[in-house]
Amino acid sequence: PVTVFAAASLRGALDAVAEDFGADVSISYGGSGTMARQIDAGAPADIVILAAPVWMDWLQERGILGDAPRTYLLGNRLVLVAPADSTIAPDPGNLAASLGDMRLVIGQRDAVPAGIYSREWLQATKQWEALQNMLAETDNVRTALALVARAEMPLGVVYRTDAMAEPKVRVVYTVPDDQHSPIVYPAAALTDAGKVFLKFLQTDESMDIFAAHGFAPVKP
Amino acid sequence: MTPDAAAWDALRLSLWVAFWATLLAIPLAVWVAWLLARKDFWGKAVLNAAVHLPLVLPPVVTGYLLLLAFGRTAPLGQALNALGIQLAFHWTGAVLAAMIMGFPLMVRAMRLAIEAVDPKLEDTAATLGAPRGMVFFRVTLPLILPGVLAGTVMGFAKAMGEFGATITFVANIPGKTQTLPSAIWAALQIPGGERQAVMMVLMASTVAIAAVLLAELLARRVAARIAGA
Amino acid sequence: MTPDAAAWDALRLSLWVAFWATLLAIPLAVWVAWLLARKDFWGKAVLNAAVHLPLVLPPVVTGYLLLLAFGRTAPLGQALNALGIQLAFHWTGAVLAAMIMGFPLMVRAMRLAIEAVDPKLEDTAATLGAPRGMVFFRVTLPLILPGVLAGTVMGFAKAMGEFGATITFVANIPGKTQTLPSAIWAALQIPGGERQAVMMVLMASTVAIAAVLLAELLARRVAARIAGA
Amino acid sequence: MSLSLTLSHRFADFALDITLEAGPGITALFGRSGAGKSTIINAVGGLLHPNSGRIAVDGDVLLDTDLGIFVPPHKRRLGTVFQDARLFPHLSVSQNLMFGARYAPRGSSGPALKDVVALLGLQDLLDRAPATLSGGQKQRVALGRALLSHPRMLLMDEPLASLDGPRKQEILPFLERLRDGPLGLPILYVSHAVDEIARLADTLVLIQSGRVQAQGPLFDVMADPAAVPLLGVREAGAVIEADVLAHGTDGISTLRISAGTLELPGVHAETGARVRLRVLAQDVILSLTRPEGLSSVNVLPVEVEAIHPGDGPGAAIALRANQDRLLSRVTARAVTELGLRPGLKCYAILKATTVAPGSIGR
Amino acid sequence: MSLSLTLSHRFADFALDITLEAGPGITALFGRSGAGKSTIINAVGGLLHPNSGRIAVDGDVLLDTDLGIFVPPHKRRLGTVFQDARLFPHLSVSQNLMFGARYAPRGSSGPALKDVVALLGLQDLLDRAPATLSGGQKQRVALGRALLSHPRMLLMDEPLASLDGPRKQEILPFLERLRDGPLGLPILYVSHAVDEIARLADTLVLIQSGRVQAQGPLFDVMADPAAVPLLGVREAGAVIEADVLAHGTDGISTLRISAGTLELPGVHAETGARVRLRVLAQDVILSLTRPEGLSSVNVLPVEVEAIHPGDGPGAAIALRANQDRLLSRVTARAVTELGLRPGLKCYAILKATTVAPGSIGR
Ligand SMILES: Nc1ncnc2c1ncn2[C@@H]1O[C@H](COP(=O)(O)OP(=O)(O)OP(=O)(O)O)[C@@H](O)[C@H]1O
Ligand SMILES: Nc1ncnc2c1ncn2[C@@H]1O[C@H](COP(=O)(O)OP(=O)(O)OP(=O)(O)O)[C@@H](O)[C@H]1O
Ligand SMILES: [Mg+2]
Ligand SMILES: [Mg+2]
Repeated sequence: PVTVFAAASLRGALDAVAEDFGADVSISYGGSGTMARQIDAGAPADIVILAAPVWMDWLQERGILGDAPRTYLLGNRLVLVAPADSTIAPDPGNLAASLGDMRLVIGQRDAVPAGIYSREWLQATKQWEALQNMLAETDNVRTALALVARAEMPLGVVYRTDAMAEPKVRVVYTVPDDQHSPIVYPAAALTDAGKVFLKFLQTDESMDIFAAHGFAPVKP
Repeated sequence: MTPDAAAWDALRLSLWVAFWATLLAIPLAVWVAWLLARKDFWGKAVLNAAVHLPLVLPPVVTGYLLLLAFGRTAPLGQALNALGIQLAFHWTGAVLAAMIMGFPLMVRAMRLAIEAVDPKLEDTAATLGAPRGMVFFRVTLPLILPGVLAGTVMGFAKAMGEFGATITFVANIPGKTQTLPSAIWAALQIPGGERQAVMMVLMASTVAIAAVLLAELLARRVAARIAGA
Repeated sequence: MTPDAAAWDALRLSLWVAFWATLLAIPLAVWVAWLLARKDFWGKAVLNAAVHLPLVLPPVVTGYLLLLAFGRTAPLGQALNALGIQLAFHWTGAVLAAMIMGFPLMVRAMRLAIEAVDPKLEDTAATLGAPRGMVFFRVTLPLILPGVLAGTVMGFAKAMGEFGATITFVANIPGKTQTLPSAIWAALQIPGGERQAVMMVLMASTVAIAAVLLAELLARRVAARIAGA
Repeated sequence: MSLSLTLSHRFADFALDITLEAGPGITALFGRSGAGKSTIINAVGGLLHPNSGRIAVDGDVLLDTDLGIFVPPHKRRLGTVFQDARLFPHLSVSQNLMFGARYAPRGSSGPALKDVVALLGLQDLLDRAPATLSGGQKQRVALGRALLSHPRMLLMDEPLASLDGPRKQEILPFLERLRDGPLGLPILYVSHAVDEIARLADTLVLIQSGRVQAQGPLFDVMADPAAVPLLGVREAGAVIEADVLAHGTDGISTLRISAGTLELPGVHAETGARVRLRVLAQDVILSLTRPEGLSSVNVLPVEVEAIHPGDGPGAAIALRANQDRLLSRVTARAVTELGLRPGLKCYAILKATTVAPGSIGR
Repeated sequence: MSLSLTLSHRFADFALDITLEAGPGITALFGRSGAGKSTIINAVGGLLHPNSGRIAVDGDVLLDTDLGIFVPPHKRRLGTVFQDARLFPHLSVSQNLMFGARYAPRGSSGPALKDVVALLGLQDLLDRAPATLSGGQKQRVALGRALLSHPRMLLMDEPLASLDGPRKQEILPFLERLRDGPLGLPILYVSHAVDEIARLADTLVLIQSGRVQAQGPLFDVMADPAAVPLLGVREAGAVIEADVLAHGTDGISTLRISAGTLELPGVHAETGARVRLRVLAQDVILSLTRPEGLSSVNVLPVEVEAIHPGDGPGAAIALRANQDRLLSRVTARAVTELGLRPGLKCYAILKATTVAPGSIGR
């Protein structure tokens, strides 16, 4: 069987894709940082798909990946979501105004990839300083999504893929992808079996499934 | 390299949260421990199981459950909010999460201590005229002090280390709800963040070890007084 | 909706891991508890602190430390590997992680139980000719059985619920290293995965509660025998 | 004061079925090991909820299983000295002693701390932890603790078992003073020592295998030759009352009993006081003629009332000395040789030094 | 067998400084509460490591603080009965009894389980948990447990304190048989009861405040009028040896002592055996003439050896009856009236029924 170490936010889409692969596929989902360290410590992965290029860079620097070129497998978009039944209509350039005494939920600013992208966006739109005391950061995007879905908080920044899968939220704004570094999922095959699976992931059929879950293809 | 300001903030907050979590949990834990050790009542098994549950569940689940119960949209959360008590996204929520996660440890230690108290001593106090409550405060409690201390230090250590339930329930608001463990976790998510993490791990360990040793010292005193040394 | 095959796999693995973790930890925990309760030795404070450390550290940190120590590239990991023992990314590693995380709970319960044993009874056994080891097995151990049970059930519950250190040390490979908590976590990563998660939470809770109640029953028997009822 | 008690309780291998009535003063429970004495104490103290029964102290119902009455132990105000000391290990001796003081009702009175400490020889132990005390020291502290809780009645389960003779001789008069003083403190007293009981008790209850074998005023139960086997041959004896006439300069006092005068050492009562004397059956020698030239100066004319041959070679002779009853234990052979028979008039010789120091009587 | 012991130990408020030598047989430690008796037992048993000292049993050094020798308790093979029973709460009575059996060295012997169970009346308790036993039952089990561990010596700390008289009367002869039987088991015996000690002990050690006040063969210490105050006035008395001549059909036996014959009840030794008799000083009456018509038939011609006036109104008279020594306690007034003085020949009257049943002698 092929063992895949994949970023948690791929859960769902990647499961669906893997179903069509001929052989058994075991997918170990986790945080990008954790998985990078595991690969470094000799994890028995055939292929690794991370949510953050920095960790792939880190693996490369440590010589784990050899000189196999990395593949940017998928892309994603950042969206601003609100609870499905909320009527909030925020100004994306001045979120603070719509929050009142509530908070904006994002992934942890330095730790969670989605949080990093969110920070970049908010910095690019010059509202980071203003929002400093109006953030609630979570340890992964899914928690952020859940907080908005449960209407604990009025607004959150998550991936488009997450928003699409969660009926209890509504996308109120899609962040232009030039306001943050590109959201890409770098993949690297560590074994020959991995290479085969990576090829399979890049087939049009696979890509269609990913697209159906909201992922965008990456143009190199 | 020295810890940055955020680390100190996180330490301060962790200490604050752990302090309150432990302090508030002690009387409740003693009471529950006493119930479990000494009373037979309908639903005892349920209570016993409930106390252990936070041990078994992944902390994230506990965090979600807390959110379900005390979130802004939950009835209980709204009721508390009306009373001016805010838990979700607030350090008080971190206190609650830490209490719940440490509770099984505290209860168990105290329960074992209570079970070790000879009921004949309590009976004797009653024959000397002490009403139940007094028997508890003058006989039972002093005798279980080592167990209470043990439970307290376990609860405190757990509160210092709690992460999963806390971040799920109160998220991470730097300076407000970012505890040391969550800062440590965050540091580990950044390539090269290990040094910062190590720093904070040392801070957390130092505090917890100090607490463990302090409790040890106190327990020894109590034991020495009983042994008459 | 019924749990899917992966959930059953995870349950099986969790049970297996928790079983071994608890079983292997018991003797060690009893020994450490005995050392801490009865002996004075150089480095006792260090041992005591070390035992508590897994409580304080965020589990991820413990997981990383394990990875650093036993990873395939680490010297210790390589040495063990040469002996045919693989820990990282293997269920045996999950056992190790669960042992370490549950150890403070087990030791504390057993230690309290040992401290409650009247040393005069052990002395009495010695005057009847029983050498030290026999005194331990015929007097001390039976008397601390309730504490050993309490510690065991705490350790087992913790082992069933351990997540952070486990997923960090052995990853989350379905059917191989995916324990129930990891599976629950993974289920929570897709919107709509809650139902699957609830299912697994119920599975975990059921097992843990069964263990708690079983231990309770056994402890009651022991207590009843001592009370002569 | 009166204690009225009906108890029925079943343990796995043991059944207790007791009905007893005790007037004021000291009621002694006497019986072999395992007879059920401590079980009774526990039931009276409220630490055992018996299967069925009724307990009333001075008409105040503490337990009535039929009516569902159960007064909890702390409201009973019965100071209890347990067979095992049960000191609070975390409290010093003085804290143990004072434990009950604060629960005593306002205005209640009892012995003073310093008297109890002096009586029990605890002066040097006040700051000690119970774990460092000797067996007898523990028992003394437990005794003091019960005394100082201002109880309305004392329950004592072999309180002096591990004390030395001299200490016992100090404590017994103190208990008598508690009983006889203004408090009139009644005591339910368990003991294996007949001499303690014979000296202290007003009512004696003999218990055997969970049942009352004999009960009644001490004088009756003790002077009844039929009770000799239960009390033990060497311990049987009568109790008589005497008035102190004078104290000699050599420490010998002269006392009057109904049948004449006695010269006894070690009588500490004041002249004119009425004291209680215990005369062991084995210390009474019978003579057909008034003996001369004997070191024993106490000779009383008596009449044989009854002769109870025992199981062994001895016989118990019930004697009447004017108003008083005495008991003498002689060999069966002596009965024949002296021709003892009911109605015979003879002389009883009491060894002066063998009369147990009497308690100051009522 | 011999025990040789030098101990010095300091507690916060108490200092023990003891040197004692005990030959074979039973060595009794007698002293008031807190005198240090249990501390000695603990040191001999190895449960207390004294500040300094040396303990040797039969030349086998168990402790020598100078040489750094400390034999651990489980290698000492000293069966110990503690003042508190210390039963193992998780084991049944029979498991408690048999606890030590498996550690007895091969070939060692001791009393059989069934004998011990019968002696101590434990038949119905064998499956019981210690928590359900009465105080005296616990003490009996503790006693049985020590007996059954096949020790080479017994250490007993008030083993009979909470037992009733009849049970004591059964256990005492058993201890004597252990001492005198093929095992020749030596016993270090702590008791507050002088009658127990006087009956059992071969060597008597009087301890006061951590120091040895008097020690020596029982006969010497007991018959020494100077020891009377320490033993208690009512308990002093001599011990003499006698040969059993015949048993009468009425249960009265005739015994010969050096000064004549005695007629005594309750002698269970075989004809021809040598027995030990305890004659309490207070049971010996002195007469200047041979008395007639008395119920007491045991009259011995004696010579006054010495007169020890006591602190009180009594006096202790040391008497020689041919080879034997007797002690009589009379009032000081009687000394004057009878004109008692050393060298005076007179008659001692011993009450037949007051002679303590003797132990079968060696
Ligand atoms: N651990 C201790 N610390 C301080 N003092 C102690 C300790 N153990 C005993 N003592 C003291 O030493 C003295 C002797 O005690 P020990 O138990 O030997 O007395 P004992 O002769 O057995 O008395 P008893 O007849 O009351 O049992 C007592 O005054 C006691 O208080
Ligand atoms: N909890 C119990 N379960 C079963 N039997 C018990 C229990 N408590 C006491 N007994 C039995 O009841 C009987 C009476 O016990 P109790 O303690 O009243 O005796 P006692 O007269 O005080 O004897 P002692 O003089 O030996 O103290 C004993 O045979 C004892 O074994
Ligand atoms: Mg009793
Ligand atoms: Mg003692």
